[in-house]
Amino acid sequence: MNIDTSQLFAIFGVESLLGLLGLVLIVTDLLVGKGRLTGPATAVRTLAFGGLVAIFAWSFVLEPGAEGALGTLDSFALFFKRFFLATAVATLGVAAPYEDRLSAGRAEFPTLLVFTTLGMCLLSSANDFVTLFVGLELVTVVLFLMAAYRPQLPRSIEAGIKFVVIGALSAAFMVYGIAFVYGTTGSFEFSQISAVINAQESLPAGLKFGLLMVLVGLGFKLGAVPFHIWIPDVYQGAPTPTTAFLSVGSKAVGVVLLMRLVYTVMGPAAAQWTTVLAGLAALTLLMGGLGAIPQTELKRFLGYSGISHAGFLLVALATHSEASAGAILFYVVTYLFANMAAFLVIVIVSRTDDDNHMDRINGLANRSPFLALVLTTSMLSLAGVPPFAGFFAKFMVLRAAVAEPALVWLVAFSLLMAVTSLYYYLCILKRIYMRDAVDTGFLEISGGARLLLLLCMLAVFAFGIYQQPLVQAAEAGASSLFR
Amino acid sequence: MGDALFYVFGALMVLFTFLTIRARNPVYSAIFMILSFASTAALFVMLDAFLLAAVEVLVYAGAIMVLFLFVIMLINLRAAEHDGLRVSPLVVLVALTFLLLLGRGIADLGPVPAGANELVGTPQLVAKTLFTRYVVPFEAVSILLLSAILGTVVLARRSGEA
Amino acid sequence: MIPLEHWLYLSGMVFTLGLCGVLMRRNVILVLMSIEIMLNAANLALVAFNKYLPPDPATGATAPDGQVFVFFTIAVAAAEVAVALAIAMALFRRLDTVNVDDVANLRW
Amino acid sequence: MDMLPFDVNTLTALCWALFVIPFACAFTLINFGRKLPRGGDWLATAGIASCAVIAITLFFKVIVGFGAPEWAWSSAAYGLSWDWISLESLQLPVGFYLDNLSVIMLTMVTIVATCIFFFSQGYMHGDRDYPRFFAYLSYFCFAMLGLVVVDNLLFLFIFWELVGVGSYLLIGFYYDQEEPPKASLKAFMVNRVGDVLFLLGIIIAWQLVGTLNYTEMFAVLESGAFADRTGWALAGWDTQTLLTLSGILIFCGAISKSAQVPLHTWLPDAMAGPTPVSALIHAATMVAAGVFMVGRMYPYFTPDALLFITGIGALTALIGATMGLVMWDIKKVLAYSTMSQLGYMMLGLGVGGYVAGLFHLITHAFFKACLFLGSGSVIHSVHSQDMRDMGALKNKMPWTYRTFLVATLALAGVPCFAGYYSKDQIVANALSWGLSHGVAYYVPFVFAVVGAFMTTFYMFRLVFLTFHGTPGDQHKYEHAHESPAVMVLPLVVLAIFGIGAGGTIHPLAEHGNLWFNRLVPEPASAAVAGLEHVGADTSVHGESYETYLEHFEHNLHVAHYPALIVSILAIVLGILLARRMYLTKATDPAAVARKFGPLYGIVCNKYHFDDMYGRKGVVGGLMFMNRAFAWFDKNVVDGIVNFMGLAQRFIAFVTGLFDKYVIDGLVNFWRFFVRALSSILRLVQTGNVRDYLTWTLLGVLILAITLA
Repeated sequence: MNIDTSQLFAIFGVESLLGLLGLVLIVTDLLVGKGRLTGPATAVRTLAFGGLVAIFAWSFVLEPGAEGALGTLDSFALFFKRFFLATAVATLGVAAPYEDRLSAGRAEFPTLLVFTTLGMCLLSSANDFVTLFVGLELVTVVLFLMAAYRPQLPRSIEAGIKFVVIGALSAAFMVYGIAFVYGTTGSFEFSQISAVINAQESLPAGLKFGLLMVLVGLGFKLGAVPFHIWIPDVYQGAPTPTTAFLSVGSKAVGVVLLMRLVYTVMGPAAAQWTTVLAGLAALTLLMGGLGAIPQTELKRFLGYSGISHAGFLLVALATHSEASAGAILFYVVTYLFANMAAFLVIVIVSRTDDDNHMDRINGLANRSPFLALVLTTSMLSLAGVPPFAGFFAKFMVLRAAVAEPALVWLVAFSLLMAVTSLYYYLCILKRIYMRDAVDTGFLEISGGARLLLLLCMLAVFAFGIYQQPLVQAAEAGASSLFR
Repeated sequence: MGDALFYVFGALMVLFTFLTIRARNPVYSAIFMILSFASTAALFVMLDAFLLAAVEVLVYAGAIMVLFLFVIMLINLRAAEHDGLRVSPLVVLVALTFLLLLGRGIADLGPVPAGANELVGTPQLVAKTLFTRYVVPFEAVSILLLSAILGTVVLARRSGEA
Repeated sequence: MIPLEHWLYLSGMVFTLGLCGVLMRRNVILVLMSIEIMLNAANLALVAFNKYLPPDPATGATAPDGQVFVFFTIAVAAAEVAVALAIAMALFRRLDTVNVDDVANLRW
Repeated sequence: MDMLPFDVNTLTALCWALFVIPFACAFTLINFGRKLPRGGDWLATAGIASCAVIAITLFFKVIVGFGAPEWAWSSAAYGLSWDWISLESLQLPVGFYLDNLSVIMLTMVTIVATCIFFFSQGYMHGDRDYPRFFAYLSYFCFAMLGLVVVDNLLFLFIFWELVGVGSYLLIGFYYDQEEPPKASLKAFMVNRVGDVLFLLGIIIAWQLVGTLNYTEMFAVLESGAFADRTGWALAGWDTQTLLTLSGILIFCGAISKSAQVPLHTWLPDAMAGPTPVSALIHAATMVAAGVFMVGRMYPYFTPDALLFITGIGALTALIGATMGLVMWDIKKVLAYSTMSQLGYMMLGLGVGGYVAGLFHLITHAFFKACLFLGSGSVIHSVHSQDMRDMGALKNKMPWTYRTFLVATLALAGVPCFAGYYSKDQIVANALSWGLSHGVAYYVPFVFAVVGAFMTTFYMFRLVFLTFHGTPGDQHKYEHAHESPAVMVLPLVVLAIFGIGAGGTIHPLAEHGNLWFNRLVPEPASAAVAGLEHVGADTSVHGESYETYLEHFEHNLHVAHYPALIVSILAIVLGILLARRMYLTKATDPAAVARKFGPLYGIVCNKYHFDDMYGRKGVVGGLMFMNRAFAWFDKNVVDGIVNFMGLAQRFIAFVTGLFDKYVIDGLVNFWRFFVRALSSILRLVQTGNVRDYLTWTLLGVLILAITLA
């Protein structure tokens, strides 16, 4: 088998550039100002930011369609590559005000970020299990490091160790599952596996077992019940930029792979799993919803909120239609903006003492009306209140789900949980507007952070009021999955 | 003859694995684990995966286990902290159910697997596949190893050091 | 010749033993070792499956995909272990323990 | 359709102006309010006043210049709609829709709002957040006007939510006090319960009809060309059931927004907001939006859905009125009265009185706003909301008293006042509904009459306690004073509307000749309660559609005078009883209360609705569950674990017989068992990673078994 290099770069252009960028960052770190803390960090950060933005911009030049044995660059893959690049840029933005807390590792953080982003982009183009596994491990292992990135802090290490144990175990299950899928279908390639699956009347138990084990591995990424347990702990313990990246990037990795597997690989055979997926969706919504109520720690709270969002994504996944796939793509983008804004606000308000207790945001409206407005927008969008983007995302998911009469109960239930979740989002708003500030210190917001916050807020507004371009992109991405 | 060897090494692998997880002293665990991996390497040979057998011994039993031993020595646990298995009924239940499900899966593998084929895992053959069909994941692994190095260095640094 | 099922039963037993190790040991290093055992069992299954797959009709030979995958697993496992042990070392240095049960401050 | 009172572009521009002006005012005030002279109140007032001018212009153009009741204008029909989303799979154009109903609604909203803006200048004077108040108020007007002019259900829903946000902000305006933040949260939450059901209804309707544009929806209903819903048909749902189901779900939105039983509990609490807010949002406009929406969607409701609406409306009318009887807080009385009147409107719509219900919506808005502002004027003057602190205020506040009295008479439905014409129509419709359908269907009529009696009673109780008799608190009485002109003038304007909104003062005017009846055409289906989409050959209660229609018309005619006489009797009775108990004190109210002992208690406790939802109910239950699990985890589990540890040592020490492993196993088993119990409940978050793994794997296995 010969490989066509030009085709390879057509498909993996983004990844190649990211790899290059990472290497450049390492070299820069080594060359610039040895022995000083801030010099290399600033250089690396600026370079990483510029590089990521450039690659992100360049990704819009790319045309979907290139497809080869080694990978695929359909609209779906391209959509997610852009998504992951945007996530990485936003995470760098969240990390900037946090940088002094990363102390010794501040120069390496952007490099690691670039490398996980590479893994994520690779995953969105994967069309065989080998690439899937290696890409997933690249993402996961680097995230282990980023979670334990402040080894002086007990909670960061705790997050790291829990994440490692759970992540490594899920990887082991995944390999085992892949082995069974391989053994019962004779290939690692999605297209061939799909052919074997859909040629059979009923799936052999060995293949089912293998697929289930693979889904277990992906379930961990998505954070769906019963794989959600690690989320609150790791979110709480990890450094805030890592948490931000985890909450959006890692979840999206789960989404992108589950969509590939369920829609492309399993295809019509996945219809038998609808009920189970629907049940999981309901449980996930319940866990996320009830778990968030008593929380008093911001990041932990957002962890539970993330679980219930995973529930909504599962509702769409259970629906198994092109419309629902489009809804998922729309959903993750709105989630990206709302979540990143929230995490950046957390970084800013906890600046003085690194404490993320909810008291931090008490009376925020008086301390910084701008931050209060941003956080309000983001919470309302996460809660799904119109006219913010989150509302429309939920609306699209539910509209797709209603087309499936068997899922009406699930739609009703998810609406019920949406109301429940509104309760705790409103409690946050109450703290912002109706409590007196615990901490009255000056909140320093750098120009870059202000810009990022503004951007996120505008996006949440804009996609709530005018969705056309995003919906169009999402639908294009979704339809390429079903071809 | 070949069949008998399978059962011998299979039994050894299970035995050493069991000893690994139940030994109270982590050092013993590590040594049993090396033996378990050596048995696996022998089984790989029986499956004609010669390159992998060598890699298994070199990387797994050699490099990875040395790393484990190194860390165990470094941490130097007090003997009082050694503990064995904490058997709980729930875990046993989970393990047995898992085994049961696995058994069901193995009993029904579908039409695809046939009899043993002529495949021999020579370095040439494996390398050819690795560097053509799987060149992308191969590059990704190199990035993975690079970031692992980068990250572990950061973690190992004491705060304040550059 | 040994039937494929026997290979798989062997790998399944080892995998389950590894799982028991993860769930029943408190020492984080042992937990990591157990996970390696599970990966190793999965590797055995992969190689066995590869040996028992029919040849590709086009080339007349079976591709060594499963063996290549094992190659990747071993490489990834090495990286994973390095990172995991680094974090375990950090844990030991900061909290003076390697016991996973002692690390339960983040909860509820 | 071809002739229009305006050219198309002008109409579109006016529609834009109607909601863009208030929004611009809100935006300016929230950002620069503090820098503007007088906090920018003039800007907000000018903004809403210009909206009122636009609305009144439209109104006169529609009536004087045009006058055709069938007039309806949809910008989409003239190609003036905007593709909000336009994809193969998803089409969502949005435009404006105006007809007589929406023009009347616009006029009412803007006039009432203008009065209230003026009133607020006096009432809120000196408040530290004065500009913020006007900003919120303008924002609210933006959302409310947007709600009226859009041409599809989804956008109505979006504005509906925006209105809710405005209400949330304004109820919680005094955020440093204890009550308002709680009340605002409650209002928002309760509304969301209805709103998600509303949303579900919208989604189902979309699935069923294939469009959300009003005109197109009704066209589909008429032609029966429903969207493809093979999946649904397979699942055994027929069109009629789906229509009823989605209709009821859509109405659920109105249940919460218009404070209908059982989601009414937020309305009395919402009185924690400033009084002008209560007048604007919680009496005249927002709560009426539910009624407006039901009117808009009227042809969509099947007879079964309308029956549901009737039932809810009748219950609300009665329950609201009974609760109004026992309140001492002047604003709470008015709040329950509002709730009861909204029930009347729903009842009217439900029994087929499309015109009657909507007419009452308009007249009620004027006099109820007047009542609220009047109470605001009183509160402003005596600094108390308790009626026991008031009394004899008519001497001190003559103009407030006069306007208040006029509005009270209008609310009671005394002939010649505006409320009389609309309320009487509702009662007549309810009676004719009973005549048409049979004995059991007289219930709404009975509820309506009893409600009318109670309404009169509690309103005159309020008037007598507040303005007549002797001062309840001498000190407060002495400091009471008439409010400034900026507050009194709006009262006068609204009181004039309280008389004039009926359009006539002839007590025996034919219903068909009233201005509203002439302007707002009944949808063809109204008489038989939304049977249009079922087809003309459908039978109703064993009669053909045609016969039924004739009977209904006939019954309505028959019902007019009996209904009128009965309701006037109820009113007279109510006034006399109130006079006897609270003015001449011939009967001791306390004795009456004692006589009705338990009943009185139930009513005073607001029928325990709040308990059902609050601390003792749903929310409380959730919180309690959470706390219980936490407590269980912290105390019981740890306690048991500790105890087992002790027991283990004890047994090992005393007997030395047990192998350490056995005990260990037992303890572990017990720990796992108890933890299992509590952890499952307390979301499995023990913090121990091995437990996490075990539980996750258990979940996986259950999953595997389910799938296998």
